[in-house]
Formats: sequence, structure tokens, C-alpha cells
Amino acid sequence: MRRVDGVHDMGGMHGFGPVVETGGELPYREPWEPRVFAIQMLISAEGLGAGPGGRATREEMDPAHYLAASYYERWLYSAEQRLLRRGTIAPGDVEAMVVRLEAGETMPPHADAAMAERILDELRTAHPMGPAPAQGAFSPGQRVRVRRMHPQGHTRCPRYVRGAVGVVEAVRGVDRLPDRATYGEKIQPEPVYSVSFSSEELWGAGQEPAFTVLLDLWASYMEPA
Amino acid sequence: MRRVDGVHDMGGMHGFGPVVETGGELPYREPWEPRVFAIQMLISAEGLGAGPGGRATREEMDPAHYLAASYYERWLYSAEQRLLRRGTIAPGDVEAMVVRLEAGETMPPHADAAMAERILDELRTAHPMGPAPAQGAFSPGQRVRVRRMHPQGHTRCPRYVRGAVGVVEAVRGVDRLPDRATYGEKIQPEPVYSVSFSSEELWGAGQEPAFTVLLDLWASYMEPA
Amino acid sequence: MSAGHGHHHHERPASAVELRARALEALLAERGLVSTDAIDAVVELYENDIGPQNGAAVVGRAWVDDAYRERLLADGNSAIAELGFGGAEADNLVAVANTPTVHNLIVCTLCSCYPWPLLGLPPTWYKSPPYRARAVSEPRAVLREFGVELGAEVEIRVWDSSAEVRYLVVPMRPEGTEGMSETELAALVTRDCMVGTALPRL
Amino acid sequence: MSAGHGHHHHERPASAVELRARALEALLAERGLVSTDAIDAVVELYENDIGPQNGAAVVGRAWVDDAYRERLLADGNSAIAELGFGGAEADNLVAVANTPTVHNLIVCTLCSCYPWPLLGLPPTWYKSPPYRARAVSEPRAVLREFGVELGAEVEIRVWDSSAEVRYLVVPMRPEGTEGMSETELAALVTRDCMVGTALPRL
Repeated sequence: MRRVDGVHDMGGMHGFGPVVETGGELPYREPWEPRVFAIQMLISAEGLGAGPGGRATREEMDPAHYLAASYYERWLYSAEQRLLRRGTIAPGDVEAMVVRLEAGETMPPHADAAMAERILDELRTAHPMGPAPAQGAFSPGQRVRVRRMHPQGHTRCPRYVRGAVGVVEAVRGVDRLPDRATYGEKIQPEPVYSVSFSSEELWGAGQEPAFTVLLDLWASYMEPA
Repeated sequence: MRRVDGVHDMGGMHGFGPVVETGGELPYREPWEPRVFAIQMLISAEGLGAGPGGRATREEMDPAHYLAASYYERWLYSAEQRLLRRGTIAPGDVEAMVVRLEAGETMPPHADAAMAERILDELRTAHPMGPAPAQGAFSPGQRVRVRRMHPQGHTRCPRYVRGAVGVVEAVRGVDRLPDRATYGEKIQPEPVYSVSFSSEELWGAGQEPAFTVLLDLWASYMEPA
Repeated sequence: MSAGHGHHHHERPASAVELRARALEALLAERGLVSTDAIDAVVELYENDIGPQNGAAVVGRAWVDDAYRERLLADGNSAIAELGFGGAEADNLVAVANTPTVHNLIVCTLCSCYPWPLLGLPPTWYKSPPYRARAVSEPRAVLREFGVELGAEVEIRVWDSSAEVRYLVVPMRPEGTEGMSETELAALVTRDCMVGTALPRL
Repeated sequence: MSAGHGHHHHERPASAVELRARALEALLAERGLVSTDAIDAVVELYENDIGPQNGAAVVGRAWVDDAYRERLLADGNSAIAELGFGGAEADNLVAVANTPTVHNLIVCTLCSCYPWPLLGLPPTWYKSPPYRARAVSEPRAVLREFGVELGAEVEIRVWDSSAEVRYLVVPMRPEGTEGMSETELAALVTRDCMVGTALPRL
């Protein structure tokens, strides 16, 4: 299931309705939601999961499920999948616990202050990209075309910019290409560029005055225009 | 809701799983399904609906609903919407009849042999495009680029070919541009071309040997390459 | 045969969408807007009169009659009309012929367009997201699911039915069929052969 | 404060997904794999310690201290570290300044990337399909929904957070705030101002 040019790639899609809706200003509405967020963070930090990370795992969801699920429902999905892949939990374990909870069983909390310290330390630590190289594939001011491509797995190159011509505005640093690094491949970092596109190049002349869209794109995604 | 660069535009999308599945070889599985198909045909033929046709109406479905719904469930949706738009039925009418049917009420059939004749005649009649003009915007053998665009409604130009360069193989005839004709605009027909694209142009070098994809595209969708 | 009129007795309870479909039919019938026999007529048309047997007759004829084959490839509408076929969703029929170096495959990525007068209503897989998404981006993987493996020398041509043209694949006549009649030949031509997801077999 | 441990008493029954979430937590706690207090600590971190007040402090400082503003725009990570901020999801912070002719808007079309250490966890609308789909294709229509109307002379620059860079919008200091303190100014800077979907108001 490393095939994720999926519905998560939403730039420019129609039909989803208004942005501003009642309650939408809150980060979450239910107490379980930030707890699922925390569990996903802990799965990564404590090495309890396996396979691609939470994000790539969520992108592998069935498209109808992805769209129907709430945001933290997707996180719950990825948490479970990553635990299952590593064998930390087995199929049926969650369902069995649901039954116990529904039967009224009360589960004692598990305290581990050191684990709490570790995750707080981790969340307070930045992991910056490596510094920009003196000489990279592209230079600020250069025109580039995003490759027309059809990645067979996780990618950070959205469909709506593929084939479009933009201008390099800055070099952000170097980073490993997610299309391969996500799956554990040992690869060298490559430059990441800030690239600007005119709305007319992306979408044609539209109903709004022209605007600019900027993305951070790995060198592999582009060719000279 | 004339905004339909939506999930129905599936060419190249990932994550939907296998094509071949048990039962998939049947046109339908439930007796109600072809009846909904027939009702949709009759709504059009008898002028019982209003607004864009069934296809454009289905494209306006909420994306999560579109993906979750079965094929003829989408047709049921478009049938209801078109009837509601014209006022042939009112909101709540279908729900009220559901209640009556669930209460065991038996509804007598309505016979109208002339209507049956009319729809059979209609389904047996072809409405070909107008003949190809002697001189059109493009000619067979010519290289063309599909415009990068972002239609605000129904279109027959799928996202996966926008921006791509292809070759005109044939002129199919003339037809009104669906992007406007669907909404009742009175426009002149324009040429429709068969255009071929290499898989490498569309998707980049892939895991399969190169292949060819051909679409029938209205002149408005293209510019000389 | 009218849903919504109490004629259906399922083992399982009706789903919400089935109930709703039956209610819509009952509502339109009660108001005299849609006739039950017109619905029956449409359903029976595509169940009994119109189906892949029509397309197979066209292909059978093309296999035994080179002049017909030429007319079919040059002007699909006229050629199928010779056999009495045509109508809605074959308004502009284009027949595309497989050869030793070309294999044709039909899809409709945006919808489910399909040559009803020759093939009837499309199978579920043709209308479903996996086929619509994958036929244009990985046709060999799709064909493999159908058990069709083509040599690397074969150019696959995928026809996305984006406008009002509808396509019919004319498969290659299998070897070993030299003595067969047109009717016998037509019996080898399955629906999937004419979409391009199968090859005719003896 | 642990879900899955019987501390929650809702008026309404728990949904299937809530039950499942509580079951997963209970399962991992029972096995000693994930500690309840670590979960509590993460939740409380983003509810109490980390939120838009951090970003607002950065913007407030930039409004009163031109040298800080220059450092912020030149090297976001170092500048926010001066105020004690930084961490996961601000690994590479880039601050972008609004001007009379430029308005910046932040989105993540592929996911929900967002500068947690400065703004906390993102609002639901930021993570939802409508915003992810429309911000890059019709930003003025989106801004209008938020009550923001910009003149045609303003270039909108939409930053799609496609890589590991995270963005902070530095809005323009409103007129009439000349006598205000850094703290008073920071209080004008809402979360949405720093995403680009609002403008600071007196």
C-alpha cells in the first residue's frame, strides 16, 4: 500500500464547502482527541511503532475512510497501525479492551515520570535541517519546472504544482527526500528550495486577482525550466 | 455549488485498492439499482428535473459522501436533487413515503404505455456530434498543450492531463463545451479532438513500459505547444 | 417487477438506500409522473435486448468480413447500424482494433461512460474508483489483475472517454478459429474483450 | 485526567471512535508501555504552556524592536529562541512579514503542518479539507469568509508548508497603537493573525 497520490493531496480540490464553521476555531472538541495526539507522539518517541510514520500511514487510509474520518480519528488509525506493524499490539487487542471498558471495568493509570520527562524534552527540541550548500542544483532567481511524476508512495510534491514553472526564491537547507527516507532508505540529504508560482501558471486566469503560491521543494522534484 | 474539480476526477489517484473483486463483474447487485437508473433516464426524458444533468449533479456531492456511496446511490442522489430543483417533489416527500412503506402500505403501480414507448424510442436514438469542420483550431499531427486551468464547474478536462503536451490524432466532430452548456448557456459547438499523450509526459518514467493515453478534448481546453 | 410496490421480498431487511429508492419510485408513481411500466421497460431493455451479445455480433462480423471491418473502423455509427444497433451512449462510436503490437483499453476516469447499445450497462468494476484511477496510470498492473499479460513490445493505448465518443475494442481473432462460423466466433467475444480487459480464448 | 480510565462522565454516550481511543490508551497503560502521566504532560503542554501567546510575544517584540524584527525575518529559529521558544514543528522557522502591498497566508495542503511551539495545536479549520483545498486556489474567497477584505493592490503570498519549514506571519502593527507597551501590543495579536486569516485590530 505504498501508493498515496491520494485524497489527502487536496490543493485546489472543489466541493468541500466553507472553511469557517461553528466550532472550527477549536483545536479539538473531545477530551480523547489530544490524548490520541499524545499517544502518537509517544509511540514515535518510545519506539513502539514500526513502518512509515504516522503521516504516511494516514495517507494510506482508504480514501472514503480518510474523508469521512475526523482529524484525530485519522491519528488513532495511524497509531493503531504503527503498533500493529511492530507487534506491540495484536489484532483484536483494542476490540477486547473496548469490551472490558464497556463492561464497566476501570483501568488503573500507569505512572512513569521519566517517560513524561523524555517526551517533554523531545517536544521542546528542534531538529533543524542541515545548512544550505554553497553550490546546489538550483540558485535563487532561477526558473524551474516541477517534474510531472506519479510517486508510488509518500511525497511532499503536491499534484497541483507538477509540471508548473516557478522561480527559486531561497535555499532552505538540506534534508533527506521524504519519498525515500520515509521508508527507511539510507540516503544523503539534498537541497530544499523555496519556489514561487504565479496563480495563473498554476490555475490559469481566475476569478481572483493574481496571487503567489510558494512551496518548499526538494531538488529531486524539479528540473531547469 | 458549481465547483467540481472533485474526487470524481480520479485519473491517476492512489489508494483505492484492487480492480477485480468478487461480484464486481455484475452491472448491479440489487433490483432497485437498475430501477433508479431508469428513473433518472425518465426524469430527463420527461422533463421532470431542473438544473445541471445527473452527471454534473453527482459531481457536486460532498466528496466523502461521493466516495462512500455506491454507484446507484449516487444516481439516486442526482435523481432526487433534480426533482427537488424543479419542484417536482418537495423536501420531505421521499422521507414521508419511506415511512408509509415501512408501515406496510402497498403502493399500486402506475401504468402508462405511451411513456414506456417514448423512453424506449429515446434510448434507441443516437444524437451524433456535428461533422468536423474543414478548418479548425488544430490539425492532426499538431502538438498541443492542455491548458492549466481550474474550472469552476463541470468539465471534461481531467486534472491529470492539464499542462501536458500531446499530439492531435483526429478530429471527432463539433460539440458544445460542457463547461458552459451544462449550465444552459447558449453557445456554438466547437471542434473536439482525439489527443494522445505518452505516459512519460503524463506521469514521468514509471514502473511499466511506456504506454499511450488518449482523450477527446474540446478546442477550448488546448493551446498550440 | 416494481420496487417500492411491495413486490420485493428479501431475506435480509432492505437497506436505507434501497428503501429510499423504492420510496422515490412509489412517490413518482403515486403522482402519475413516472410509469411503472416505463421503468420496467428500461430495466428489461438492458437485461434482455441490449448487452454484450450486440458488441460480440459486431466483432464476429468484423472477423469474417474484411470490408465490414474496414467500415467499422472508419465509421462506427454506420457500421453498427447495419446490424441494427445504436442509440443512447453510442452517439459517436469509434471502434479501435487490437493488433500484434497494439492493445486498446477503454476507461472513463471522470464518470462511467460506456457504449450501452453494444455492451449493455457497465460492470461494477468499470464504474469503481480503482479502475477509474488506475487504468490511465498503470494499465499493465490492471490488466494483470484480469489475468492479461502482454509482451513489452505491445503498445497499450488507453482511451479515456472524456467527451461524447464511445469506444469498442475489436480484439484479434484467436488462432485456431479458421473453420468457425460468424455465430460461433461471436460466442468467443466476451464483454471484457471489448473493453480491453480480456482476450478472446477458444 | 486520563481517558480510558473511567474518569470521563459525558452526558451523551461515548462514540465508537472515542471508546476505541480510550481502549487504546488503557491497553498501552495496562502493559506499562505508555504512561498516563506522559499523556497528561503532552496534553497540558499544549493546553497551558504552549499556544498563540508565544507567537504573539514574538510579534509584539518585533513591533517594538526593529533590530529584533530584522533578526526574526533573517533567522527565525534563533530569534524565537531568544524568547525561549522552539521545539518540534518549529525546527526550521521562517517568519514572513505583511506590508501594505503583501499579505501572507499559511496552509499545509498535504497534511496539517503548523508551528506548534509558537501557536499550539492548529484549529480544526486549518486541518480540514476546505481550507487545505481552497487556500492555494482562491485565497481571497477564503479570507472573505474570515471577514478579511484586501485591496486589489495587495499581493497575496500563500505559503504551502510542503517540507519541514514552518511559517509565522508577522502582521502589520495597527495604527493608533503608538503609546502601547510590548505586552499590550502582544494582546492584539491573535492566532489567526499569525496564520494570515485575520488582521490585528485595536
